[in-house]
Amino acid sequence: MQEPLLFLKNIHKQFPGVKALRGVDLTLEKGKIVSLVGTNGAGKSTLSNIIAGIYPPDSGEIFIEGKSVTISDPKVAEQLGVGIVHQEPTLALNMTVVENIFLNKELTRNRILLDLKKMKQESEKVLEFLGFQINVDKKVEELTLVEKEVVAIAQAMLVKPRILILDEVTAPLNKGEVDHLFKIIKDLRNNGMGIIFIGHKLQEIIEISDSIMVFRDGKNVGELIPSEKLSEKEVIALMLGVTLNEDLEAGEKASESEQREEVLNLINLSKQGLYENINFTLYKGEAVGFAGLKGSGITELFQSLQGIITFDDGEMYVKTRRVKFKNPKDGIDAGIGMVTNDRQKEGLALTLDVKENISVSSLKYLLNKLKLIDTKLLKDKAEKYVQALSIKTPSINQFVQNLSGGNQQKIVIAKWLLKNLDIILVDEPTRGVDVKAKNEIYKLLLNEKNNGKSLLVASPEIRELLNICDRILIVIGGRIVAEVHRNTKEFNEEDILSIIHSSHHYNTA
Amino acid sequence: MASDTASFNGKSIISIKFIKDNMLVFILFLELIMGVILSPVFLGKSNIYSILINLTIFGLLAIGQSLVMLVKEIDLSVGAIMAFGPIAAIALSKKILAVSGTEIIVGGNYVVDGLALIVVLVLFISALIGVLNGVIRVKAQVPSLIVTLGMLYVLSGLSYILSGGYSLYLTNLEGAKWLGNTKLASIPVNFILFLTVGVLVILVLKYTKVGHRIYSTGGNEKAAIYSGINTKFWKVIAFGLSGLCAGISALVYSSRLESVETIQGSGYELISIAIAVIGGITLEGGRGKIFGTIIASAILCIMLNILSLVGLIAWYKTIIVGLIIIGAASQHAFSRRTTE
Amino acid sequence: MEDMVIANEMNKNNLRQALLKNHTFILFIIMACVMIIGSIFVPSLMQKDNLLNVLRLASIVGLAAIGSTVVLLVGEIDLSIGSIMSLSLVTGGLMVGYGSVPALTVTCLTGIILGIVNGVFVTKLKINSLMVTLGTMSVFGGLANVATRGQSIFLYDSPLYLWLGRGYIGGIPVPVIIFLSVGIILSLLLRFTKTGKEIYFTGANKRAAWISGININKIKITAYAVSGLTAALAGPLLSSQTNRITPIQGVGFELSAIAVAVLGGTSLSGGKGTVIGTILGALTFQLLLNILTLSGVGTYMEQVLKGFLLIVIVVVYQVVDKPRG
Amino acid sequence: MRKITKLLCFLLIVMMVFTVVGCGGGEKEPAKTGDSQNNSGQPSSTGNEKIDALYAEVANLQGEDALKFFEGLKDKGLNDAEILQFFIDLPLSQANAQIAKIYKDEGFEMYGKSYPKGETYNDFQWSKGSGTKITGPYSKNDLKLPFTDYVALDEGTVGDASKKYKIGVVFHGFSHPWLINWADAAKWEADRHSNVELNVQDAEFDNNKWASIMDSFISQKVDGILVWPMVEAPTGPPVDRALEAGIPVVSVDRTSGSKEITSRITGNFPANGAQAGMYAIWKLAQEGDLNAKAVMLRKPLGSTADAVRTGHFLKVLSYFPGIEILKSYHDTDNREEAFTNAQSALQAYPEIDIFFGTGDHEALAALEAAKMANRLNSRKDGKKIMFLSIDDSKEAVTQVKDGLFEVNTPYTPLISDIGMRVLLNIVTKSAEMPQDVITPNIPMVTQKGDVIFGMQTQTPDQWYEYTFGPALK
Repeated sequence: MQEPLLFLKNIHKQFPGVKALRGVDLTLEKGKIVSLVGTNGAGKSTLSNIIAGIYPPDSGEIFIEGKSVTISDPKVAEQLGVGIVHQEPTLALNMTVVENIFLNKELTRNRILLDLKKMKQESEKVLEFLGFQINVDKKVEELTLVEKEVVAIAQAMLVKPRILILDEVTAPLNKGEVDHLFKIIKDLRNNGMGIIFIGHKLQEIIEISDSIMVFRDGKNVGELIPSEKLSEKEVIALMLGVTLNEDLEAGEKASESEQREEVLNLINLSKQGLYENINFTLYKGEAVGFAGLKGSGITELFQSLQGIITFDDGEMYVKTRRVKFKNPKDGIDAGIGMVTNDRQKEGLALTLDVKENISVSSLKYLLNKLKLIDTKLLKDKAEKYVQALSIKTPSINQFVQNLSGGNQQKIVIAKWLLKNLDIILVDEPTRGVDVKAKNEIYKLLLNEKNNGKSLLVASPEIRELLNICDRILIVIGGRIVAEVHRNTKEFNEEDILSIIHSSHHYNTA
Repeated sequence: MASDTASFNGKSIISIKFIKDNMLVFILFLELIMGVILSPVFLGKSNIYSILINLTIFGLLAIGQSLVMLVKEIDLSVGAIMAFGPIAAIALSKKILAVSGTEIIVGGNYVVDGLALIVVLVLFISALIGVLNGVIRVKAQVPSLIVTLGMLYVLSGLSYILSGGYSLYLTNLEGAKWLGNTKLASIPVNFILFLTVGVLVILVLKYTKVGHRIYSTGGNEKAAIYSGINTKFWKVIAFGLSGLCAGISALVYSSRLESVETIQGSGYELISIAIAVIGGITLEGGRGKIFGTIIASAILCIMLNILSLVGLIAWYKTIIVGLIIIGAASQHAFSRRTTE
Repeated sequence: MEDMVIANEMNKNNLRQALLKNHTFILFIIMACVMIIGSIFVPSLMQKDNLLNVLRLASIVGLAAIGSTVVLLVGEIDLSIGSIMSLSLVTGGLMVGYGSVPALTVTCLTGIILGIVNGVFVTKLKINSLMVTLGTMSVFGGLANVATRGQSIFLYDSPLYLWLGRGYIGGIPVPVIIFLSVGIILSLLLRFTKTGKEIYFTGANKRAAWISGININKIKITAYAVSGLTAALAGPLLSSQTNRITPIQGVGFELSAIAVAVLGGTSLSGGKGTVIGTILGALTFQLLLNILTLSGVGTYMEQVLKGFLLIVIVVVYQVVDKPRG
Repeated sequence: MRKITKLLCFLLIVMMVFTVVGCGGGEKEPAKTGDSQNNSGQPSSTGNEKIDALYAEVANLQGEDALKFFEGLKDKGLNDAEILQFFIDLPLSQANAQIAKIYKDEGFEMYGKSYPKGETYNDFQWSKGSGTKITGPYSKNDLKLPFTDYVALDEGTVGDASKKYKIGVVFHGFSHPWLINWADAAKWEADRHSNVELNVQDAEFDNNKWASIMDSFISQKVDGILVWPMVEAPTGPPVDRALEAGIPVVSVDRTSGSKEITSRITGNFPANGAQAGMYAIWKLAQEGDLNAKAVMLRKPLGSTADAVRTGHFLKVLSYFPGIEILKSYHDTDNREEAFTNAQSALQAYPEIDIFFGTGDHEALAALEAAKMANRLNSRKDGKKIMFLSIDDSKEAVTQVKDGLFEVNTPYTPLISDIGMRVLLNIVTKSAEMPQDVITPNIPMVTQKGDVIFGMQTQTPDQWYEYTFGPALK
C-alpha cells in the first residue's frame, strides 16, 4: 500500500508555562479529510502551525509521502505543498487583495516584472472558485470579516497544495457560505488533496470529515469515523473525557444565592454588527455564564459594559442608575471591571512587577496623608492578594513577564479585587492556563461570588461555566438564544455544547 | 442588508480616498498660483531651475527616507552621509590613485582628477553606510532612531577628520559640474536624474516583488513572516537604498556648488522626514506612496522659494515650515481615522 | 507544577539575574571602568576641579535628559527640548530688566506651557509625537529668534543668573545641586506618587493602562510639561556660563538629551528606565567627553567616539534584555 | 550573542578603517598655494622697498635679537601704519620649530597668500572720531559706522533718479550678533538712497540655500548683489553665474571662490593676527621673560578667519623659540563649546600664560572659564593670564576696559556699508571701483593705550562707540 500523504510521529511542543503538545500522532491519506476537534488549548492550532512551519516541534518526526522532512519555515512548507489558513487571518491590511493572495508567491514575466494582469485574473479565478465576488484591488482593511476569511483561504489555495489546513475557517461564515465552501473542499478532496479541518461546529465536522481526530490536553485521545450512527454527543464525550482534576468537589459547587438584589440590568442593548437586543438582569452575589463560540459578540458585549467600547442603543442600569460609559474609567468608577481575554495586550504591563500591576487601578486608595504612595500599605495589599490567590512568584517585585500564564491571569483578577468592584466581567478566565491553575482560578472566582460579588463569565469551555455559574446564557450570532439554570437538567456540558455546536444558528452579524 | 452597508461604506471610503489622494496636488497648484501672484519672476526660467535643483537634492533624500519609513524605521543619518560620502570617497580615491602615481588633489584642496572613481565610491560608500545602519538595526535589535543618531555623530565627526575642515574645490575637475549645471533640451540633467530615480522607484515598488516585500514588511510583519518573507533582509535593503539616495543627492549638491564641504547636508535628515510625512508616508509603516513624497518635496521647495522671493526673514520661515509639518501630520492622521 | 519549577529557578539566580539585567548597574560598571582607565591615562582627570567641571557640564545636559526620560517613559519622544530651552530662556531674558527672579519664573512657566502645548498636540490631534515635536521644534526656534530679533541678552549684571551657573554651596557647584535635587525629587515622585506609577504603566502598555482606568492623555501631557520644565531649568545654567542668552542657545540639545537618556538605560518603547539611570548616563557621557578632550584626541574624534559609544552601549542593553533560553 | 559580538567587531573595524584613512586625510602634505591668481610675487613683498629691506635683516634673528630689532623699528623711520604692515607681511621664521611645523601642516601660507592686500582706495586714511551714529534697522542696536567717509556717497537718489535700483543681499545668520550688525550697516546705507530697493536674505548657514538665493536674485534680474560668503569653495559658482548674467557682485568681509567677482571688500584678518602676536611678544618683553605657553581656542577648522588670523599670529611668534603652543581647540562658532574647551585646557595644562582666541566667542569663553577655575592669576609669581581677543564686540572691548582682556584687535562687521556704496557706484556706473577694496587696519585696543614696537594703540573709550553688538548695560 502507498505511503500516507502526511504522517506525524510523537510530536512534542512546549511553550513557556504550558505543554501544548505531548506526543501527537497523525496520519493523513491522499484524498481524505481529517478533522481535529477538542476544547480550547487542546493543541489543534499548535499542531497545524508546526505542519505549516511557523515553529518547529521540540521532538517528533514529520513524514511526507514517506520521506522524513523538517519544515524550517513557511516557504519550505509551501514547497512541500502545504497550504494553511490560520485561525486569525494574517493579512497585510495596508495592501490590496491581489497583493495579499500572492504575497511572496508573485507571478512574474521574465522573472523581474510582476505579471499584474495574470495575478489579477488568477486571484479573481480563485475567489470565483470559492464563490465570492471581491474587488481584488481593494485594500484588505476595507473588507468585511467574511471577505478577509475568504482572502486568507484563497491565499492558501493558490499554491494548489497537496495538503490543506483549514483552522476554524467557518467561524465567521453563514450557512450558505459554509455549504458552498464544503462543496469546494469535497471537490478538492476528490481530486486527491489531503485536508486537515479544524472546527467547533460538530455537525459540520461529522458532515465533512472522513475521520475525526479528537484532542485533549495536547494529546490525540481517539479517532472517530463519521457515519449516520455517530452523534455529536459521542464526539463531545470523547472531547471531554473524564478529567476529574478539573472539576471541583461537590461541596465547593456554586449554589443559587438567596438575596435577589439587582446590580446590573440590560434592556435591548445592541451594537451594530456585534450583538443585538441583549436583555438580562444580574443579581448581587450571582455568577452568570455566557457560552458561545468565537465571534459570537460576547467579548464586545462585556467591553461595552465597562465602557471599553460604547453600545449603540438600548438601556443599561447599574443598581437602578441608568448609565452609558464613555471610557473604561467610568465603568470602573461605577464598580464594573473586565478581565479581558488577552491579558498580555490588554491586562498587564509585562515589563513591570507584580505589585505595580496589582495596584495600578487602586493607587487612589493607597495614598498617605501627604498624598504620596503608602509603599508599606501597597506592599501589604499586594502580598495579601498574592497569598489569597496563591500567585506563584518569588516576590511581589518579580517582573510579570517572568510568570506563567495562570499567575498572570490571577494578577489581572487581583487588580480588580483590590479595587473592590461589585461586578467583575471575566472573558475566558483560563485561556492559555494549565490545568492546575485553572482549578485555582475557579475557586477564587467562586469565593468572590460567595463574598457577594457579581460575576459575568464568558468561556468557550463549558465546564468552567458549570463550575462557577448559577445560570448560563447561550449566545449565538450576537443574540441570547437560550438560558440554562443550575437546577435544570440541561445544566450539563453535553446539552449546552450541542446547542452551541448545532448548525441551526449562524452568524448574521 | 449587511452587504448593502458594506458596499455603501465602500463608496464613501472611495470618495474620501479620492480627496485624500489628491489633496497634495491641489495644494501644489494652489502654491503655484500663489507664486505667480506674489512674484513676477516666479515663473522665470532661472527661478524654476533653482527650484528644480533643490527639488532634486531634497527629493532624493526624501525618497530614501520614505523607503525606510515604509518598513517602519527611520534614518537620521542621511544628512551626515551627504557630507561623509563624497569626503570619504575623495580621501580613498586619493590613496588608491596615488598608487598608480596620479595625484588627484593639488594645491591642498583642488580636486583635479579621478571623477569616475570618486563617483563610484561615493555611491558605494553611501550605500554601505545605509546597509551598516540596517544590519545593526536588525541584528542587534537596536531602535533605528538610536542607530542612525549614533551614525550621525560618527559620520559628521569623521567628515571633519577626513577633510581637515577644508572644503574641496571641484572647479578644476573635468566634468564635475555637469550633473549640477547642464541642461538637456533646457531641462536640467539633475532634475531628469531625479525624475528617473523617482519613476524608477515607483515602478519597482509597483511592478516588481520588491514593492510587495517592503509594503508587507512595514504593514504587517507577522503576515510577511508567515508567508516566508525575510523581513530583516528587506529592512536592510531599505536602509541601503536610503544611503544610496543620500549619495546621489550628495553628488548633485557637490556638482552644483562645484565643491565638497564638511557641513553640507547637515540638518537635512529632519527636512527629509518632514517631506516624507507631508507626502503621506506615516511612521506606522507600510502606508503612503513615493509619488506623494515627490509632490511633497515640490510643495516644500516651492514654498521656501516663494517665501524668499517675497523677502521674508528666516525667523518666520522656520515657524511656517514647522506649522506645515504639524498641519500635514494631523491632516493625514485625521483622514486615516475617517477611512478606518 | 511548572509554576513551582519556574519560581524556584527564579529564586536561585534572582539576584544575579536582576543585577545583570539592570541597566543602571551595567552603566555604573561601565562608568567605573571609564574612570579607572581614564585616570590611568589622563592624570589630570581625577583632580577636584576637573571632576567639578564634569559634574557641572553633566548637570546641564543631564537636566534636559531627565525631562526627555520622562517623555520616553510614557512611550513618546520630544525633539523640541532644544527649542523650548531657547524660547523659554529668551522670554525670561526679556524680563531680566525687572530682576532675575521674575525672569527665571517666566522662563520656567514658558517651559511648562510649551511642554503642555506639545502634549496637547500629541494627545488631542493623535499625531505621532516625533512629528509633532519636530514641528514645534522649528516653530519654537523661530519664535525665539523673532522675540529677540536674533540678539543676545547679557547677564553681566544679573548675579542670580550667574550664581546659578557658577556659584557654589558648600564647595558643590550650584548646577550640580539643582541637577541632583531635581533628579532625586523626580525619581521620588515617579516612585511615590499616583501619577508617577501611572506614567510607567502607561508607557509599558497604553491599552492596559486605559482599560485599568488611567487617563492616559492627562499622563502624557504631564510628562511633556515635565520635559518642558527641565529644559527651561537647564537653560539658565547654560547661558550663565557664558554670560548671555541667545535665541539659538538650545540648538542640538534635543538629540544629546535623548542620547543621554537612552545611554542611561531608558527604552524608546516606553515604561522602562529610571531617572537615576539618566543621571549616571549624563555623568558617563560627560566623563568620556572630558577624558577625550584631556587626552587630546581632537574635537572631531570626540564626536565619532560619542556616536560609537551610544550604539555600543545600547547594543549591550539589548543583549542583556534578551530573554534567556 | 555571538552574532552581536561579531557585529561589534565588524563595526569597530569599519570605524578603524575610516579613521585610518581619516588621519591619512588629516595629515595632508602642506597645502600648496591655492591658485595662481593670488600667487603674485614673494609672500613677504609689500611693494615697499624700505620694509622689504628690513625682512632681509630680520630673517635670521631670533629671541632677544629679534625683539631688539622690533623695538628699533620706529627709529628705522617707520610710521605706525608701516610698522603694522611690517608685522603683517613678516615672513615665517624657522627659529621656533614647533610653530613652523604647525604653520606648515595647517597650510596657513596658502590662506595668507590668497587673502587680498594692498593700499586703501584713494589712499584713504581713517581718523579717530570719524563715522556716523545709527540705530541698526534689524538689531535696533546703537552703532557707529567707522568708515562712512570711505568711498563716500551722498544721501538721496543715486544714478538715474527716475530708475529704481534693485539690490539683493545674501548672507547667513539673522541670529548671529556680528552678522546681524553686518546686515544693519548694509541696509542703513541702502535706506539713505530713495531709489534703491533692497531684498535681504538669510541662508541660515546652508551654502545650498545661499546658492538658491543667488539664483533667485539672478532670476529677479536685480541690478546688483551684495554677499557675505561663509566659505570660499561652494560660493564660487553661484557668484560666477550672476556675473555671467551681467549682475555685479560685491563681497564684504569673507571672500567667495569666484576669481572674477566684481569687487571684494575685505576686513583685516592679517592685522588681527599680527597685532595679537605683537602684543603677546611686547607684553612678555615687559614682563622680562620671552618663554611662554599658549593655548589657541579656534573657530571651525578650515574657516578663512581662523586660518588667516592664526597664521599671522604664529608668524610673529615664530621668531621666539621660548614660546610653546600647548594645543589648538576648535569649536563650531559656539561659545558654549569654546567654554568647555577652555575648561579642559585649564585642566590639562597647569601652566598657561596666553589664551589666543580667533573669534569673539573664544576669548570671552576662555576668560569665563579661567574665572570659574580661579586661574586668572595662576601664572608664576601670580601674574595674570593673557587673553588676546579678536572681534570688537561691545562685550569684548568692555573686558579690555575692565582690565580682564589684555588686548582686543578690532574686526568690525560695520564695513558692509562700504560694500553697498561700492556696489551702488558700480551699478550706477558713477565711479570706477577696484576689484579689491581694502579696509584700513584698525590699531589694537589696550586698556591704557600703549606704544607697542613704536605703534600707538587705542584706549577702549576711544574705540567703544564703534564696537558692535548690544551694550552690556
